[in-house]
Amino acid sequence: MQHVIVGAGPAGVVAAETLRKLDPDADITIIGDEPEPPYSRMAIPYYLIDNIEESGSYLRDPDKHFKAQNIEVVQQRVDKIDAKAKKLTLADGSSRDYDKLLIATGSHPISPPIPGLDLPQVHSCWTLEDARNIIRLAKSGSNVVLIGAGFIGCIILEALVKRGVHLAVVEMGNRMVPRMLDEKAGGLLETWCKNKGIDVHTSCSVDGIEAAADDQVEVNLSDGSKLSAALVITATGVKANTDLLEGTDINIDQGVLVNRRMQTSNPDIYAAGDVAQGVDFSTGNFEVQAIQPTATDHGRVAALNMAGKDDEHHGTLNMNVLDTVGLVSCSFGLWMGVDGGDSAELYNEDEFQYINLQFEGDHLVGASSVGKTQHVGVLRGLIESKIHLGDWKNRLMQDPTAIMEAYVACTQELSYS
Amino acid sequence: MNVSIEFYASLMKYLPPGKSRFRREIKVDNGLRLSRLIEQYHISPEEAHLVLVNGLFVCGEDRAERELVEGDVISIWPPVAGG
Amino acid sequence: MSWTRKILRVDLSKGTCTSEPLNMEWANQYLGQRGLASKYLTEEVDPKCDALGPDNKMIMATGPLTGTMASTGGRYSVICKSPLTGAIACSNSGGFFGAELKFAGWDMIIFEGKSDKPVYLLIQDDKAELRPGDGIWGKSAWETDDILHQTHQDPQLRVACVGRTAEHGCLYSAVMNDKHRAAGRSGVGTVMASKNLKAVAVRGTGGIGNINDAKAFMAATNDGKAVLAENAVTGQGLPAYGTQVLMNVINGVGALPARNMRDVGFEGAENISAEAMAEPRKSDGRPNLTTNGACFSCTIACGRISTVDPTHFSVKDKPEYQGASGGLEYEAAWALGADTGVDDLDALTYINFLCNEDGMDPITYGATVAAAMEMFEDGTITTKETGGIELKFGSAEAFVAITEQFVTGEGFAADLGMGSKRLCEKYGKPDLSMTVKGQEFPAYDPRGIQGIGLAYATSNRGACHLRGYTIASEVLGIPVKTEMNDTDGKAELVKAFQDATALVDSAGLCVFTTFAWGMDNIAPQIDAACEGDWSVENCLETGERIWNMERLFNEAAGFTADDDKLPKRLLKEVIKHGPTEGQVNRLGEMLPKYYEVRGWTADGKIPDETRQRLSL
Amino acid sequence: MQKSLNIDPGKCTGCLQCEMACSYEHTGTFNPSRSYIKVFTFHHEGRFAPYTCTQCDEAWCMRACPVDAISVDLATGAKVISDDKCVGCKVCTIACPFGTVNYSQATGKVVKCDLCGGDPQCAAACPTDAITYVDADWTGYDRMLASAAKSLPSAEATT
Repeated sequence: MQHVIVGAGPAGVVAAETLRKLDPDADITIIGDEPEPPYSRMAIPYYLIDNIEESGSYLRDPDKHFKAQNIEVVQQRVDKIDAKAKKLTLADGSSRDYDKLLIATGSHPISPPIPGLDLPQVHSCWTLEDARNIIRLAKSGSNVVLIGAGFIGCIILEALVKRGVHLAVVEMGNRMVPRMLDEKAGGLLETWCKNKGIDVHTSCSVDGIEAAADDQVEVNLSDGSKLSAALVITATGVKANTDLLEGTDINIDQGVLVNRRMQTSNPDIYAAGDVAQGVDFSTGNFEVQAIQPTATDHGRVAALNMAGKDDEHHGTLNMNVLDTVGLVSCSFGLWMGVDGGDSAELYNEDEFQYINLQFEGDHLVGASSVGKTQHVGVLRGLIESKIHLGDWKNRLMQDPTAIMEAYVACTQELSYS
Repeated sequence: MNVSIEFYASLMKYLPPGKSRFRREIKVDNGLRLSRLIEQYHISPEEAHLVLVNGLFVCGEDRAERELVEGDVISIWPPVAGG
Repeated sequence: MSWTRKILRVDLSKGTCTSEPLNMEWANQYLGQRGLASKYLTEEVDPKCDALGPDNKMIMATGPLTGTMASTGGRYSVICKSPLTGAIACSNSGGFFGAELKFAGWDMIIFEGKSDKPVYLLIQDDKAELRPGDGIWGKSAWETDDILHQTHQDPQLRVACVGRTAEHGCLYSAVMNDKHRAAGRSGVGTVMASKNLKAVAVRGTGGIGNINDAKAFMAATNDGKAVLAENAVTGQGLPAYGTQVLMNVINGVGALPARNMRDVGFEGAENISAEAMAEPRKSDGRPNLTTNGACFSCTIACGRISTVDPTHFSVKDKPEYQGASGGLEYEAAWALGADTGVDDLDALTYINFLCNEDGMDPITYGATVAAAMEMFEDGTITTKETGGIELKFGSAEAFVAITEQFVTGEGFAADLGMGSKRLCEKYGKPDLSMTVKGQEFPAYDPRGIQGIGLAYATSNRGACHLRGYTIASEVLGIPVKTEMNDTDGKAELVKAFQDATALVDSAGLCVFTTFAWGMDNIAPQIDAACEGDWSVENCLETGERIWNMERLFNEAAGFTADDDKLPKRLLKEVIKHGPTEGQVNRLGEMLPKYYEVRGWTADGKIPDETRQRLSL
Repeated sequence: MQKSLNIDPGKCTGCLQCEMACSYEHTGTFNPSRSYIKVFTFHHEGRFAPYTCTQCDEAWCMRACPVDAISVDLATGAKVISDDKCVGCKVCTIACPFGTVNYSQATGKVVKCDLCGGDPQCAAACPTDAITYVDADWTGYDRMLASAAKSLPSAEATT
């Protein structure tokens, strides 16, 4: 059996490992186009503040792990897929046959339509190579403008602050991380960032970037302000890397369309991770989530099916955890709530604390929090297990911080022996 | 002769069936010694920590000598304390 | 060393919170908690000051073993001048608040002055600040606890606060912590409220890592825990039956006072006993006792967690009182029950809940209601004063009604809130107040048990069993049995218990450990935790030093040997029946001997040589 | 035979000896806020429930970790965090549906139960045997796994 995985991110690596567990004799190959061992983007912020070496971002020990697992890792770009012949053509002209193919090519940052993005002071923050450029330009005392206060933008805020730059953030939405947090929570993040000396512009866009003297650029904002910067970082969202499949008959929407087995419209080709438009646990719709836990879930489910186990995925829960200059926030599932559902929240502006729970009937369907680090995972447990909370729903309506108590009470026998 | 026994706390399990919470009226041989009565109910010397006859404390050494008389009320507690 | 070496000083007049180093010289002389805080109080407060004025201070203090793995090492005390007695007040509480304060990095908090508006103190590790208390003033202690948890969104926040009775000026209000633990006696909560301080909320994440000899400490505390586990009282009796097991014992030996100590022996005792608490009831098949619960670090776990019968008249229409909460402990069960003649377990449990919720000392409250009942029965007090309530001995309905009125501060509450001494004086019957130095007795009649009478009479905070629990010896045979009705040797016994208890209270430990532990179990734990010499001898001398220091405070406050006395009833009115029939307390036979073994003068003064011996 | 922590909430008195033992073992301080086992109090019911990682086979935390910082201790079966590798990204804290992997402000890393290398101190300190360390095929462990599996449909997929 020949399993070929295109993409060396978390989805690809977990898929390869799962395949190995299920089939000790299969040929398994990961083909990645970045000139690095498989690494994790989640680690980049920590690399930016010198907390870790580059090697600290590696998904697995590159020298030992893949060899020990008998997984071949190839650093090449894949140019073409011949789905009929079940053959890949690589950039160096060589080719690979496969029995089952997994597309785990991830996503790439979107460049917004802003004049001046091609200036050498402008970078995205997506790859290790981007990180190296940021380190080079984000010197202590220099001015840096970050375009986009989404998830990716926010996770590198702390790194930039710690590097000692003067930081301005420009976000088109009316709050920070608008696709992850509601107005109250996003507002807390904004105040927090401002207190830390970050110049935050929300409901604001960048009209253009122009070269200026001394290797600086000038960033013109829609609110009329002009910011001088040595470095501009764009973090305005990502898009699935579906190019490879253009021209095949595989169905593509926002990402590669897959069924609950992570199978594309071609039964021998699967897709996983940021590139895949898989089933969402909460809505049952097929969506691109582009988050780390979903990537690993996808990788596992795809591998199960590639190895012949018939495993239908119940869907991945959209969730995020974010550390914004020391303020931890997270959100799960339908954090914005559902029609006819109940919600409970506690909000303490002074202490930067927030918790919001969203119910449908007596089960939890979404949640978000700010300033909490303990037991937050149980929100996933409560949502994904669809636990009937019974009386505990009323208690959570009164005190939404009692999430762990609710979970323990609903799952453990609290009787006496 | 007739005496009453009262077993409290964890010693309640040694009481013969009856209605009252702690107290049983029982018949015993005339001249029965206190320590013998305690043995008859399988209460160990460690368990019979506080022993009163008619509300008066009888220490461990005196129990073997103490003869019960008609109408005595014998109350027994395991080691307990409070405050 | 185990002390954090840091004191938080809160000036409520100025609204400031400042950190200062712990006086280590004093710490080495007075250990911590009761002893050390009393030292600060005696140095900083004029004993003649108005207890409810801004010149009184209130200290919340932990011991060096508070917050450690030493069994029961979770206690703190509240120290101030008492508004009930005018003497030194030191009330000890378990729960989780004390340990949390230590984890936040503080040995003690000294509150001084008075805030002009209601406030609460928020401590988050080394950050401490006063916050506006508008949202919690006027709320019960339970509501306050809930509101602060919700405001700060932290389930781990620990709260000590006062209920509504303290705000209304009840002179025996407690500081409540963790909802149902109390620094209960002598009105320390009233002092807190007088400063417009509603609550202290604390969260500590630093922990305790500065044990002097950590390895020796773990060995000593493990040995201590093994002793507690193997001892029949602390290993089995207390967890299973709690302190309430004493109800039948003390009744059985003829020393259970009843009906304002007019009688000895209570016919309803068994209905409100530990055994009754464990019996399934008819309505729902569940017992009153839900489980036993522990305070922080305690491997005994004597605490009662109870529910009231949901069909009982007191809670039938009140679902908020149908859940579990802190149940009856012996002293509360006696004062609320036998002393008022009420043997309705559910009514007493409910009233106990209300005592916890609004923070009144159930001993003094029960005894004060009992005094009122005696005056109601003799016609001194009528339904005119009680707002129509037939306040008769034995009436659960009347007791529930008057308590519900009391917590709101309405009706007869102002009179009952004075405590029995002032109440009986007000109505011209001063002899009906069963108090020493103005504080009500606990549940052991000194006519039946001689030594405890001496302990009551000489207690530095007024009548109290926890200042020298000679019951352990006189009734329970711990460590050795002494005769209840003997006066010989009782002076020495009382002194030994008083000094040892002062030391245990100052370490951060619970006095209940002493049912199993001797000083040779306790001293090694302190010695491993703290720098300095904490041998058995030094521990006992420290206890004696503390006792004498407290006495000196009272002396300066105006107390004399004339205050080391018992009410006439206990000296003159004989017990009418039962095994102790014909007895009175023979305090006169014991008191001179007590002064002598203490090294005091015949009129109860502490002479220079005794002061020098104890470095006072 | 691998062993596991077995928790009987009915025996717990809420004394927190387990939390102190855990924090002492892992941080050298008595510090419940840094304990990996947590006792939950149910005041209204009069119940206490110690709770910590069940070392589930599914190991959601381990799979979600982007930098391979969580591995299996082959001797005990514990999923163990390597402080050297953990970058503190917190993805595992939202991935663990039991809420038993937590971020520690004190260290900037995540923390979880590691079974103390085979001698769990919480069990050793528990005065009432509410926490015991027993053979993994003991019924309590099965029950706990079953409850996890039941609550999370895909839990058994790779086991």
